Amino acid sequence: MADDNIRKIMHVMRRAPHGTIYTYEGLEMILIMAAYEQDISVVFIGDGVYALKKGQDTTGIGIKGFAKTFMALDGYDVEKLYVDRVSLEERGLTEGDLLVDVEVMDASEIGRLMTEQDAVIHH
Amino acid sequence: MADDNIRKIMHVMRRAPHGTIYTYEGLEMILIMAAYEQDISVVFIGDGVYALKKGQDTTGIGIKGFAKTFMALDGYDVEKLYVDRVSLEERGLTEGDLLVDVEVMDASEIGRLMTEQDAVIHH
Amino acid sequence: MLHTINKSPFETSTMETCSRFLQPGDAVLFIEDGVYAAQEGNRFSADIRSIMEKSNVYALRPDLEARGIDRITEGIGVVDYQGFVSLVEEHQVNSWF
Amino acid sequence: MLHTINKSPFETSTMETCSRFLQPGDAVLFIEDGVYAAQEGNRFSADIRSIMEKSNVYALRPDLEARGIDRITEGIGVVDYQGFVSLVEEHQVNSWF
Amino acid sequence: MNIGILLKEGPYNHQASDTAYKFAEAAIAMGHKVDAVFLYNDGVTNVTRLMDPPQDDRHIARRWGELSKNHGVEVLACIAASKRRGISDEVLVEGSGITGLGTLTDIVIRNDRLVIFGD
Amino acid sequence: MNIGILLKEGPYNHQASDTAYKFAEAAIAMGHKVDAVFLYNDGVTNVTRLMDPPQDDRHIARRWGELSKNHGVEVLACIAASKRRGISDEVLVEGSGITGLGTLTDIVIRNDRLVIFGD
Repeated sequence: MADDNIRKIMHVMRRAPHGTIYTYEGLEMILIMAAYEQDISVVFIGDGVYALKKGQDTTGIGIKGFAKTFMALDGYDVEKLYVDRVSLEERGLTEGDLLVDVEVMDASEIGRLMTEQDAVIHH
Repeated sequence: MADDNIRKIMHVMRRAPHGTIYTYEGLEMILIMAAYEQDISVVFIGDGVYALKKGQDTTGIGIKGFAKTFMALDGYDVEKLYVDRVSLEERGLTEGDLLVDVEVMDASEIGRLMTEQDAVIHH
Repeated sequence: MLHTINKSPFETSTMETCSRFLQPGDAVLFIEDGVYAAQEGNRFSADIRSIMEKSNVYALRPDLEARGIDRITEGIGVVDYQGFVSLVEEHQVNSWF
Repeated sequence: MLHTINKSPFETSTMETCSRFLQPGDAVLFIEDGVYAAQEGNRFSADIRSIMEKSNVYALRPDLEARGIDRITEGIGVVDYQGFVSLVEEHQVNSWF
Repeated sequence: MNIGILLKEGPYNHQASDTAYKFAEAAIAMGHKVDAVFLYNDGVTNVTRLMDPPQDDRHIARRWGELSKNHGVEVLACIAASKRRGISDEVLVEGSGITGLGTLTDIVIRNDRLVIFGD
Repeated sequence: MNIGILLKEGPYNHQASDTAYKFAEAAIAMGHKVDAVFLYNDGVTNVTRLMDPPQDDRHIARRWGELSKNHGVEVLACIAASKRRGISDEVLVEGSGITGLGTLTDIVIRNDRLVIFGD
């Protein structure tokens, strides 16, 4: 490893936002690990892609929204954001529906990246 | 209603046993409501049918088994046990695989029974 | 009977299972992550339309808004929490998770 | 890489999703409610066989026993908790819920 | 209409608790009686006064306690489910209590509807 | 092999806690080092000493505490997740502690594997 204290850690967002807290607490984990200067990537698979959907307004459900935090990841040097192509397409979404710039990738390529990680954490 | 203190309460077992506690705590609820002499029915839908599978031995996972409690329901006058036919068949199971005598029913018929209840509780 | 569904049809079989038990006159209300079913043009639009042949179908507005779902399959009614309560006035409730 | 799957394929899309990401040499271990996938003759037998073309597939014995699953799809390895640990020695882990 | 609510999941981790609260609020605003909120499974953890969420977030336990105080809603955790999860009189928020499943049966008997929130 | 464990669900309600424990036990029996069990999401509720399950059932919090004492496994709950759910020093079982997500990062750094249990 290049640096003894840097690990490749992939965070996999798998759940829709708001119905459960996993995406939000996953984001809190990502921010801390980024502050510890780990080599972070974030992958959106299945309903996880909905976390990036534009136009979320959580006022009505009384839960604090966090979609904008994804836009701030850049400032924490978390720049590797990957979206699974099939997950996006089968939900009738396109890149234009998403809040942030991501790389849309095939599952086989994401699967290959997974094998290169020191840890893979699903949220 | 025939008796002012008797309600028709349907308990719907929907989850596989052991992976979560819902089936077990559902059973605890059924036993108490039966002791309060309510008009109880228990329906097994989806992975809920696995709760009745013969030959469960939970020694290895270190969780107390409860499959036999279904066999004791009879003693609490809980006799209306219904299994959704499609759920059973698509899991490759037959009535012979189940611990207790149940009535295998079509979804439309179970759906009709649901509409007759004072309360329907999914576990 | 009012069936509430709070799970995304993409991730669990809850909606599919529930739909087999619907009776004429039953209503369906999508809440929480269930509202993704109501999004226009997704691969469940046909299932939703087939449910609508039997039942009135609703989706909870605050949950739609929270998830940024603006285009809804035609024919789905949109209700707020008070509309949810009104549906509960009209029907017994069957909550599917 | 060792992929663990703890969800029944009948109720969630977890197994189906995971299978799209498998790489040659990856292994799959079914645990908890995931072990229902391993039952012989259910409607996922074909999916399991297609996963086995790429990957070694295992199921956790104590979870099979807890659920009364005695007939397993041919070719699936059965391991106990120590076998689970051995698989973790051989592979990095990717736990799918 | 008299309404009983059964809440089967814990706070923050699942939206169920929020939806149950919003539903109860709306029902009360429309003049219905929300008789009780019965907490089962992980739902019992809704009423620990030890929860301490961020300042700008809702305090779910306190919110249930206030609903109880302001609108006479009984907020009751199942005792067996509570014991498994470390919920006891020692940690209960004001306005909540612990009781048995017999009480849930009574709630079903005395209300027109049982509305259930879970995950 | 040095192993870190991340546990994302609470006790009793989800098997995740039991599987994590059985896995840790097996790894230790095979001579591996289980460095830490980090509790996140509802997982933080694994270590409340107030849980009081039926006599013939496992006591999950105490079991984690003993694993810590007997085998030097750190059992640590995330502080932010704990605060939301009412887990504080006041209720911690002996052998467990509360810490930040930085510690989880350290656990990833210093171990060969991070094995995750959830639902």
